Formats: sequence, C-alpha cells, structure tokens
Amino acid sequence: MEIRSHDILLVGGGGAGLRAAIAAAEVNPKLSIAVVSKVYPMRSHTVSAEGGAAGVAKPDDSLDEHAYDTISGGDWMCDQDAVEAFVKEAPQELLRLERWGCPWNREPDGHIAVRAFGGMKKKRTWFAADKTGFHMLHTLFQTSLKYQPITRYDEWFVTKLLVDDGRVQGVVAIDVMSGKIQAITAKAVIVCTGGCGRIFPFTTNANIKNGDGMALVQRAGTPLKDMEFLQYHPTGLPFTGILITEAARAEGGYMINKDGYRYLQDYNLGTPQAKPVLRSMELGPRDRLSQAFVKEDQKGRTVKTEYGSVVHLDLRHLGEKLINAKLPFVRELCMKYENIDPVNELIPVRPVVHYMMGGVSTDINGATSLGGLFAAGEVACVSINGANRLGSNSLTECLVFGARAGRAAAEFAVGQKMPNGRVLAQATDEQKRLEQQYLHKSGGQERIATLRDEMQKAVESGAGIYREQSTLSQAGNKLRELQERYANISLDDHSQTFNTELTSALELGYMLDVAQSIVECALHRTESRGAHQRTDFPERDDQRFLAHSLVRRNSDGSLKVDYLPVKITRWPPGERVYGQEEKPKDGIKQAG
Amino acid sequence: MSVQPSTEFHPRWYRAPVSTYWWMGSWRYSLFILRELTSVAVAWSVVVTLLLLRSLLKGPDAYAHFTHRMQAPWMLALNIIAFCFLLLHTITWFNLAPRAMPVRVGGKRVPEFLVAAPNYVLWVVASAAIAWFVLRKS
Amino acid sequence: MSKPSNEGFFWLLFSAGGVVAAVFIPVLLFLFGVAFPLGWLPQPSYEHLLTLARSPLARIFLFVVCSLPLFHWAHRFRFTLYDGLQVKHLNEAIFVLCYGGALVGTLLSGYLLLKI
Amino acid sequence: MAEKIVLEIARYAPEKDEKPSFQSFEVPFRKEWVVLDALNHIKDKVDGSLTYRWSCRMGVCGSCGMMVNGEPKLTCATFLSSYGNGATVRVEPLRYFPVIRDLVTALSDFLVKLQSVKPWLIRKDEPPLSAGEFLQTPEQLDIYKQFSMCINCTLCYAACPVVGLEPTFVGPAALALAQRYNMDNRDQGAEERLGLLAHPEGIWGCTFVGECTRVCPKHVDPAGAIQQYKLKAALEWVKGFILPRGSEDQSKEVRP
Ligand SMILES: Cc1cc2nc3c(=O)[nH]c(=O)nc-3n(C[C@H](O)[C@H](O)[C@H](O)COP(=O)(O)OP(=O)(O)OC[C@H]3O[C@@H](n4cnc5c(N)ncnc54)[C@H](O)[C@@H]3O)c2cc1C
Ligand code: SF4
Ligand code: F3S
Ligand code: FES
Repeated sequence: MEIRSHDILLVGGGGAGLRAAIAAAEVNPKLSIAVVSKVYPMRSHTVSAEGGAAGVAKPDDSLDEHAYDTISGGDWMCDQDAVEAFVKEAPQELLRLERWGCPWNREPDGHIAVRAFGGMKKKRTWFAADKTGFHMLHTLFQTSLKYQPITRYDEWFVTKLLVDDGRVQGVVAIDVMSGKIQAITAKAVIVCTGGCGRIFPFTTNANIKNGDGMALVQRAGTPLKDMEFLQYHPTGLPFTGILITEAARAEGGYMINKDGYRYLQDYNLGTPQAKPVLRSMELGPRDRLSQAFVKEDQKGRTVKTEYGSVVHLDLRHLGEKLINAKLPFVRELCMKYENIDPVNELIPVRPVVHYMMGGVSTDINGATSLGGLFAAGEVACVSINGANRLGSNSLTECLVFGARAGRAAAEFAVGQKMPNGRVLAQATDEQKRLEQQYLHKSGGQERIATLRDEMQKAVESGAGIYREQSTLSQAGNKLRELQERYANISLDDHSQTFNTELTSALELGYMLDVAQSIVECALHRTESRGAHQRTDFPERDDQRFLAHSLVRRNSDGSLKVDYLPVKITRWPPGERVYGQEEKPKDGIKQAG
Repeated sequence: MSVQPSTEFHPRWYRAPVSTYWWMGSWRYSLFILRELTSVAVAWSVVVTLLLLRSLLKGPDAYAHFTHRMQAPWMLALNIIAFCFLLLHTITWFNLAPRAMPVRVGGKRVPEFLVAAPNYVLWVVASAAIAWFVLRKS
Repeated sequence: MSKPSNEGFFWLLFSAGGVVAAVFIPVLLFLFGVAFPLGWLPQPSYEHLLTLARSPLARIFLFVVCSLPLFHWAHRFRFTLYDGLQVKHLNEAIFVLCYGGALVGTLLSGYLLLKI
Repeated sequence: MAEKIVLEIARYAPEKDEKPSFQSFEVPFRKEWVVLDALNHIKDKVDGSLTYRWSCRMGVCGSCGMMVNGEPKLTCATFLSSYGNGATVRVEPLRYFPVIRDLVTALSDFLVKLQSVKPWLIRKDEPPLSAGEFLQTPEQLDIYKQFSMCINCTLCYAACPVVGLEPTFVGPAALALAQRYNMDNRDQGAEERLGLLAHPEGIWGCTFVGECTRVCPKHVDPAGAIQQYKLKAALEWVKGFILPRGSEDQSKEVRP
C-alpha cells in the first residue's frame, strides 16, 4: 500500500477545517498540512449557511453580554470558560476574515454592519447578505490556496482513524475517483467533518452531513458529548427542508398560525410589537420556537398540507426593497422551490432538523482525550452551544475553535515521531475489510435506501422535538435491528471508479452509530433542558443533570453513558427568560 | 496545464471530441458565428469605399464606371446581404458594449439598455449627417 | 504566462474599429451600395463628391473609416478562423494574412486620400 | 393516467466502456421534483450504480451541474415540470470536461486554473488587526459583489465554446474571480494578476461569446467581467507603452 505522510492532517474542508489548516500553516510554515475532504472544499456544507456570524462589533455591546446570551440560550449547559474564550476571540476572527477579503455588509461609512439574531440581546451578527456561509467558505478556500504547505486531497473519503501507542497516527481513506484505498499518516489529526442532520428525514443539512467524524472518533475509543441536544430550526420549507434563515425574522418577519395570529405570544416569549424586539417573540431562541410549533399543532391551529403541518412566516409588510437588499436569497429560494413570492405571499414553514450541539468531546483547544486527535466545528462539542445553540454562533465557532485546534495541533506535531509500522498493518486490515464487506461482497439483501429510510423514521418518531421513555426505547430497539441488517447490505455497484454507492453505504454505517448515541443519551437524560424535551420529565433538573453526557462505544457495540460536570465560571444557572419582562441579571450590565 | 495523472488506479477519462462544425450545434452558437462574420461585411464595405475613392481620383469616367458596376445584380445582392450583416454588427455591438464598460451613477449601475440608448441616438444622427453631406446640392 | 502580451494593442484597434464600423459604415454602404444603384435616391454628381472628399475634415474622416474597421475585421476574422476551422497550426500565417491585409488597406486609403 | 417522465441518462463505466451510451429510466412525474430528485429515485430504487455528484440540494454548493436537454443546468434547481408530463429528458455530464464516470466530470484542471489567477486578497502592506477593518462603502462593495457570487459550478465552462476548442483557456469563472479581486478596493494585486492573465490563454482567449453569462445560475456575468478586464489590460498596455517601466505612479494604491 502506498503511504503518504504529513505533519498535520485535516479531515474536512469546511469552515472549521480550512480555518484550522490556515492557522497551522501560519504558526509554523515548515509543517506539511493535508486537507482531506470527501467533497471539494467549497462544496462543504458551510456554504449554505445564510444568516451570519456572531461577534461583538459595536460600542453598545460587550463581551459579557454575548457570553450571557450564549449561556442562557444554551440553558446553562455551556462550559463558561469556553464561552469566554469564544466571545473574546470572535471579533478578531471575523475581522481576520475581513482582511482576507470576505464581502461583509457595510455601513454607509464603510464600517462593518451587524444585524439582530435570535436569542441575542444586541445586534452583533456580521453578515454578507444572506449568503454568509457561502462567502466565508469561499474566502477561506481561496485564501487557503496561497499557502504552499497545504496539500489537498479532494474527494477522498476517510474510513478509519489509525490509532496506536495511545495516539492517533493518521487515517485510511478512499480516493473516490480511482477507488484506491490508502493510508495517510500524520502526527496530529483534526476532525472537522461537520454535523449529522441526515440521520433525520427532514433536515436543512446537505447530503454529506452524515456524522462521519463522530462515528470515526467514537470507534477509535474517544467519547462523544451531549448527543441528545439536537437543534430544530423553526423555519424550514416543507418537502425540501430548505432553510429560511433566522435573518428573515430578525429583519422583522412574523410567525403566524392558520388564523393569522402571532401565536408565539402564547408561549412565554413576550408580547407582539410591530418592530422586532431582541430576545423576544420571533427573536426568541430556536428550541422554544420549535416547541411552540408542536404545541400549536396539537391545538389544531396549524395549516395542514401534503407535507405535514405548517405555520406561516409573513414578510409582506417588510416591502420589496428591504427584502431585496437584506434577504435576496430568501426570496430566490421561495420563488425557485415553492413558487411563491414573499413580497406578497406567506411562506409556509415548519421546524426542521438543523444542527447538532453535541459531538466529539474536546477541551478548549479542540484536543480530545486521545493524543494528537483534535476536533473543531459542528462535529466537535467544546460546549459553547450547551443545550441549544444560538443562531450565528456556529460559523464563528468554526473560526475560533478551528484556529485554536490548528494552532494546538501544530504545537503538538512538533517533536512527535513519525508513525510506526503497526499502523500500516492496521491500514492493510482496513483495506481488506472494505473489500470484503462492501466491494467484493455477494449475497447481501438489504438496500441502502431502505435501511436509511427506516432509520430516519425511527429517529424522528423516537427522538424528535419531544421525547419520552417508551418512544426512545422503541427507537433504540429499531436501531439495533438495523445495525444487524446493515451487516447484510448489498451493493449494485462493484466498480472502483467513483463508487458513490460504496460511500453511501459507509455513511449509513456512520449514521447508525451516531443515531444510537443520540437515542442512548436522550434516554439517560431524565429532565428537560433546551432542545432536549422529555414529556415524561418536563422540568430542568440542575441537581442531577447540570452535567454533560459522555457516550462511549464498547468493543461489543454497546454504549456507555457517563457524566461530566458543566464548567461554571461567572454565571450561575438561572431561569431562561425571553420577552420584554426580563430583569437585569447579576454581573451583567443591561444597556438599552 | 492540463492534469492527466496516470497511476495504475487512474481510470480512463472519456473526452468527447469537439466537432469542426460545433457552431452548428446550437442556434446560439450559429448566431455567434454570424456575429463574428459581420467583420467580413465591414471589410467589404471598406473595399467598396476604397473603390469609390479610386474612381474619384481617376476622374469622371472611372466614377461612371464605378456607379455602373454597383448596379450589377450580383453586386447589388452582395451589398444588400452585407448591409444586413452591418446592421447585425451595429446592434450587437451597441448591446454588448455596456457590459464591457459598466456605467455607474451615484454608486448604482445604470441598466444596460439605458447605456445602449445614446449609442443608437448617435448612430441615427451620424448617419443622417453623412447622408446630408453626400446628398446636399451645393 | 508572465509578461503581458501585445494583444491589448490589437484589441484596442479592434474595439475602436468596431465602434467606427457600427456608427458610420452602415449608412455609407446603404447609400453607395444599395440606395443609389437601386435609384431610391439621386446619385450625387462626380464634382460634388470630389469637392466633398477633398475637404480636410472629410479626408481625416475617410481615413478613419477605412483603416480602423479593417483592423476590426482582422482581429475578428483571425479568431473566427481559429475557432471555426480549428486550424491552430496555421496561427502565424493567419495572423500575417489578417493584419497584413488591414495594413495594406490602410496604406492604400492613405495614398488615395493624399492624392485625391 | 400515470404520471411519468423518461430520463435518458449518459452512462460511462471506464472499466468496460469505450465511450458513453444512453440508458433510459422511467420515473414518476411529480411537480415538486427537480431533476436531481429523479436521479436519487433511480439510485435508491432502481440502479444503485448510477453515479453523479450532489450535496446541498439548494443551489449553492455547485456540485450537481449537468447537461439537461443540451443545456448546462444545476439539476437541483431544474424542475421536471419545466419539461412536462410524459416528456423525455436527456441528462449528460457537463460538456467539454473529461468524464470520469456516468455524470461525473473531472474538475482537477478547473481547480488548477482557479488557483492560477491568485484569487485571494493581495496586499503590499498588512496593518495589524488592531487597526480594525479595511473600510469599504456599500458602493465599493457593490462594484465587485456580483463577481463574488460564483459557486464554482462550472456550468459556464460547459457553455463556452472556447473552453472546448482551447483546453488551456483559463475560462470564464476563474477570470471573473480574478476580476472580483481586482475590483475590490482592499486589494492591491491587480498588477500582479494582470501579468498572469493578459495572455492568449487568459482574457485574450475569450471572444465574447457571452454564453457563460447566459447559463450562470448565480448571475455572475463572467462575460462582462472579462470584457472589463480586457479594457483595463489594454489601457495598462498603453500606459506601459507611454511611460517607461518602473515610473508608474504609486498613488493608485488604496488605503485601508
Ligand atoms: C442551511 C444552514 C444554514 C446555517 N446558517 C447558519 C448561520 O447563519 N449562522 C451560523 O452560525 N451557522 C449556521 N449554520 C450552521 C453552520 O453552517 C455549520 O454548523 C457549520 O458550517 C459547520 O461547518 P464545519 O466546518 O464544521 O462542517 P462542514 O462545512 O459541514 O464541512 C464538513 C467537511 O468534512 C468533510 N467530511 C465529512 N466526512 C468526511 C469523510 N468521511 N472523509 C473526508 N471528509 C469528510 C466534508 O467533505 C466537508 O468538507 C447553518 C447550517 C445550515 C445547514
Ligand atoms: S460563473 Fe456562474 S456558471 Fe460559472 S462557475 Fe461561477 S456560478 Fe457557475
Ligand atoms: S462564453 Fe466564453 S468566449 Fe468569453 S464571453 Fe464567455 S468566456
Ligand atoms: S446540489 Fe448543491 S448546487 Fe445542486
């Protein structure tokens, strides 16, 4: 087997991966850095982020306020040391992106413009129209092109982390175009593979978001954290699941039920005003808004359609001019995919699976418990998102913790020995496994698509917006059954060249693993917090559960859940209050 | 610049050949070739002008010969076709020019048809002026 | 791929020629090639045209109208031959033919306009 | 009456096929389906070996470009209903690119071209981050914004005959991207890029066919970008001709 070696290896070329690669290259230009990505980096899902990226920018705002919004938004599940580092470095990172050419929207005087976002008390979301992720990713990608030490492995699919001697020493990957299976060794590996929304049937996530990195890391013996916290975004277009960005509400859009009533006022989110009020009504946090939808549906006040119940997002009063200036992509998507024009029609929306708060458990530098293994971006859980991520924090998270992980990995790599021969034996085994289980296998009966559909149905009914013991257990049983049937899958495609059926099969394997972790963690957490709502345990229980869940996979495939206390520095757990009646909190100055 | 690695694993890429008659493949391509061929009509018009000048230089007989030659049916047909091509040139030129030279007023880009419009006005005025000089009785 | 080539020069000539050809040439061909031969308009007399052509402004005008459009033609025709016929190996010959032609035409028009 | 549509899909398996051939699949005709949904239906239910790229299904990742009835299209943004119930629709890989398999084209060459235009912000000075952002008014942003919208879907390459005739032509998207940086008031690399691109395989290769702009799903207008670039390059040439090299004035540099 041919071997390629680098000092640092990135799995993933999205926002987090590219930022980490550049950071490592800047720390130490002598390092050789590899970016391995299953799609060309600019196809990564960061490209579809719309609304913006949060970072304190204006004099009326403060780091503490950003921290407080984040922590209360996360229902006090955030590690506060991580949040403090995050809010402090956020503005610098966004500024650095500006220096690299990102076309941020501007004030008339040429300074950066910011907009409001859900759950944020101040305007602090930097944006590039409503294509922020697109512009960020392309800026990062184009900037990365100027760094000589960065080698790209475009369309290489990682199937295994090579671990020996208590540290990670590289990966095995398939060069999708040629079908060649190869080891790429490295002194440090940073996993930046993004989220796992595709486990669910109705999601904003792209086809490539299958939780690959989470499964790879867990299989390598490292735990995942807080997997029960999964975000539903309140405004997805029915059928396609295409996201209508929160910016639509930040600019003043209303959520109305079938009677044209702004129903959020019934759910403790404040009283309706004509103009948007920060941290209130439509600008409440996503978990609350999605939960309100379910309640509204139960009351029979939603609109029934072919693709399930919907409510309406009303932008008509904003006028064509504002919509074109601030929300052009929203209009484009509505016209293209729903054949409606938001300038004079209501947009049908429903909650849609959007973001994974949990992920690979890392410290504040992206390091995992395994030597040399780092993670950043949506795949990781540094715990700044807690039980519910605030919109526009995650793009910034990719930058801040991508950069941190890149620097930490660069430091780690110096002085490490080159990988040893044992990992090469592992790589050969992996190659044999792939050939026997997939490529050269005959006699299987299960179709990938069938298993995938059944998995998606099981997870949605068991671990949706509201959960309970019985449905979760059912989902768990179903997933175990699916794992067994997975061993019996069959491929139509035995070609080496660009075999996307092979990669789909591997992705299904990853998704099943991650789905099991989600269900297991959700079963164990017998309280309701943020995005995790148990109908059988409706209250938050700080006594027992002010703690992160850590889920490991035993060698027999069973899962084990432990807890790790949440790090509290300055903000003791309080009640989450949205709407105007909020009282000032200790230690926080509430301006305006 | 083209990248064509060849390892044992590298699959054979299929490259479809481009036909010599590619420009007949779609009407848009054909229109493009027609647009490019307007340059022949332009060159021909210059030749006609040069012939006219030569006849003026040589004297009244040569001029009479020139006018006579212009009346030959094949010559007329040729000139009518060339004239059509010239119109195509003018229209495509005026319509495409604003793309190459965007005009901004107050920070906003002026719509292309507004930039093209003055060109048409100029064209009409210039043509009328030339016709007037040529036709006027001195 | 490093030093800027002289294509810019030829492209400027092409563009200038394109403008001149678009604005001035249609009316000329229409009058002398179509309207007069068909008798739609009265053919101007030899003397009238001669005096007209001898005025200094007309000489400059006619020189511009003959020379620049020829370079316009040379540029476009060259690329049409490259693309339409895919005759890459003849690039240099085509180049000489096109610009040579335009140059000869330009010199000829200069000569005629000086002598007239 | 059954609602059906027939897809004639180009298949090419390099291990066994000399060249591509067509295979027909009947799929349900559903008004909310795009061409990509039909392909996914085939892959999931009928033939798992059908090979194509896709990811976002919302017209922004740029992976799913194919020729649909001879036109370069994003298949996730092209509805079956625009061809009508019962129609036959041809789906082929993007034209002028080498085909790896079925509907998948080779992009490595495109990436090399993209990198060759130096598509990053070039600065002569690099003030510290503490100096704050480079200023840029909304009007200055507007000048290049359109050219920054490219999703690298390569539809424009499949539309441009010059790409087919001259495989070394840098091509519309890469040239538009160069112009995107040239026109950004924060950038100081225009001169450097000019040397790279005022070249027969760069801007001078383009004959303004204009098809690139017509097919671009993101309204980038590469044709316009290239012509503007040509004008600039030509004027620079004149300037270089009149002013001896080295004496060019430095005053045009932009300040943050
Ligand atoms: C529609 C939408 C809108 C959003 N809007 C916002 C917003 O406005 N603000 C905000 O802050 N956040 C937003 N988010 C969230 C945010 O975009 C993501 O969390 C973030 O972009 C994730 O970036 P990433 O770098 O972690 O992963 P990605 O960008 O998903 O990149 C993952 C990378 O990993 C690679 N990869 C994965 N598996 C493998 C494998 N097995 N082998 C090799 N490579 C692999 C992929 O090729 C890819 O390059 C939005 C998300 C969605 C879905
Ligand atoms: S310019 Fe347009 S068509 Fe070309 S790659 Fe970019 S987005 Fe696609
Ligand atoms: S189609 Fe091609 S020739 Fe130029 S204008 Fe566009 S690049
Ligand atoms: S799938 Fe992303 S552009 Fe079509």
